[in-house]
Amino acid sequence: MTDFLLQPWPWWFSGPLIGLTVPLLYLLAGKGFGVSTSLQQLGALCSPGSKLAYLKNYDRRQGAWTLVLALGIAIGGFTGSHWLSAEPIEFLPARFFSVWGAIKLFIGGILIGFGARYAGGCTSGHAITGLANLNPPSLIATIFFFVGGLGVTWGLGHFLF
Amino acid sequence: MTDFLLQPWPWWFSGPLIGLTVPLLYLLAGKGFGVSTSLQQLGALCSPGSKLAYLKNYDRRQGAWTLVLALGIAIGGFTGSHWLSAEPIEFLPARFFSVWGAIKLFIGGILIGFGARYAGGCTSGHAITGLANLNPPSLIATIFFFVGGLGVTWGLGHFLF
Amino acid sequence: MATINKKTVSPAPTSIAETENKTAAQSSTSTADAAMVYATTLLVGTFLGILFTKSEVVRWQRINDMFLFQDSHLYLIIGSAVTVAMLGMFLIRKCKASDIYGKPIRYSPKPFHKGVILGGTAFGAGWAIAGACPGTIYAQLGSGVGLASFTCVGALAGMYLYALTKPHLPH
Amino acid sequence: MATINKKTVSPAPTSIAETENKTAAQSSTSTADAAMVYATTLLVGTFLGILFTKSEVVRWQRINDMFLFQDSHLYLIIGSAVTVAMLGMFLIRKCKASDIYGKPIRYSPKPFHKGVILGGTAFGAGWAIAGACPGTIYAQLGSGVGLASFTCVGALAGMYLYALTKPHLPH
Repeated sequence: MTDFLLQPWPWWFSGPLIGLTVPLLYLLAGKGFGVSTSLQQLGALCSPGSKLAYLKNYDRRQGAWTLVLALGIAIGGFTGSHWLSAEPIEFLPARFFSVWGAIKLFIGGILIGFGARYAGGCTSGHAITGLANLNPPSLIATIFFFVGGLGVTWGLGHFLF
Repeated sequence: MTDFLLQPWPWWFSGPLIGLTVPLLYLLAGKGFGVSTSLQQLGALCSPGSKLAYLKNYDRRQGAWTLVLALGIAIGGFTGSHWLSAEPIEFLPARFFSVWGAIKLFIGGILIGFGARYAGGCTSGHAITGLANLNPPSLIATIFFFVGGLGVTWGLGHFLF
Repeated sequence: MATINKKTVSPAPTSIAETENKTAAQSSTSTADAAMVYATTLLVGTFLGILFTKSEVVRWQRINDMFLFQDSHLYLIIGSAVTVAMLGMFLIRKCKASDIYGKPIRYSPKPFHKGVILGGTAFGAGWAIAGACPGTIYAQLGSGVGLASFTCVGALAGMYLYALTKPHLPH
Repeated sequence: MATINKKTVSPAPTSIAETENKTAAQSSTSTADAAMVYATTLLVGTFLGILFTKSEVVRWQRINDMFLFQDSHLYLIIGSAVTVAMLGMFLIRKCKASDIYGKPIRYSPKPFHKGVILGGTAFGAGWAIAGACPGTIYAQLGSGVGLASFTCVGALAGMYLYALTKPHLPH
């Protein structure tokens, strides 16, 4: 048991379980699975006097659960990497531990935050929950996630990575 | 993937999936999981003119699904042993391939069929479905399954096995 | 004439005709539903048969090792299966889920009587001797284990024995 | 179920008092329910965080390998996750399951607008550059990856950028 669990988990084990979170979150908490709303929640929480409609009109109480979900994911990350892994996980390649690496992560982060909120969801809200509910805009979003990712990787990959 | 799947499956993988059949059979077919009723179904089907109340009063149409479940288990058995196993499974120890072995299996079978119907269920109906539904008689049944099994194994084991 | 009659009768607002129409419609759906029930039951059965075989609960030796306390495998399988089944039933109850045909899901509790103790003990003895329970007998037969037919015929004989003796047994 | 409840309640004579009672009971339950929602959300989040980490979708290299078509791992994970989620949602819909508080489960479809294309492409670019999506950023932070704070602060900056530019962006 531990031999298997302490190694990286294969797709056919972790994939279905990741998918299970969508119905589980609906059944146990009545919430639709999606992570990027937590960014808006954080923004609205950290700038209570903001005049920007996007943050001012956001219902902080209603969205509080998104931060609880994010906290849970962080706890799960700690559990998975510290207690359930035989060897340390290489989250980021060594070359990212540099000023240029940090800048790349920051720029990538900006695109993630801006893009996810502009598109109305990220990989969890669009690619998993949206596709699972056969929502056509989510299919379009997922396609363009890959358009952007493949474009950068194949177009700028030699420069960036 | 195939390395793992072609070996015997560990308990933490197969146990939860076996448990999942209980809600799945309810959700997908509206049926309570239990296998030993199929014996009564077979009896009622094979002796249509029987005067025994146990077989005469049995509703063959209502119970037909139990044979479909049994057929499915047989198909699954074939699939699991022929297509999903790297090495042949030793279902019965070599010493059972003898007259005395066959007699033991027959006697064991009688006790299984008689006991399961007398108790109103077997490991699936009582020990899994019954316990999962917190049915007290099923807990008693499960305890006495083990009373019988442990009694025979430790009391007659040297003689029988 | 009959068809004309039916046509003129069916749109009539008389409650009897409407009830008849409804019953007819219901029975036609339930025929399709019945086929669907068999299809999904077969699927769940196949899923279960694979699990019985691959988890090795179909092996005589595994049952014997369990009763000899030499192997926790089967205890862990039964324990985790019951836990997951319990969680599933909890969700079905709490979330008021019906089955996919819209019919309410209701567990019919198995009653207590003396047979639960006496029959249960007999079943346990058979489980230990033949190393099989009804479910795994079918899996063994499907796997082509010829000897399992002795267990199967025995189980049917046991069922007939119960049918025969039921009126005289304590319940 | 809710409608049935209402129907059985409504014929009662003192409708006002009953409604008041009901509202009071509801609001007191919903406080306890809210705590329960946070508890189960935390649990599901932890479950997911473990899966993100152990499935290695938190690793930059895995994302890069996916976009380079050198590794089917992530495609298979997303594919199987969507399949299982779809089956789960199918059962919830078909079986008319509510959540455990008795409230109906309803997916609110995300609408289409130009941002789905433009924002989606930007998000994909960020996914490839930082090798993370919002979910895995939190998992990286929880795992103690200090560098992930740059991705996280970036994501917040990106969110503010959207909040700022939203009125001027095509939708």
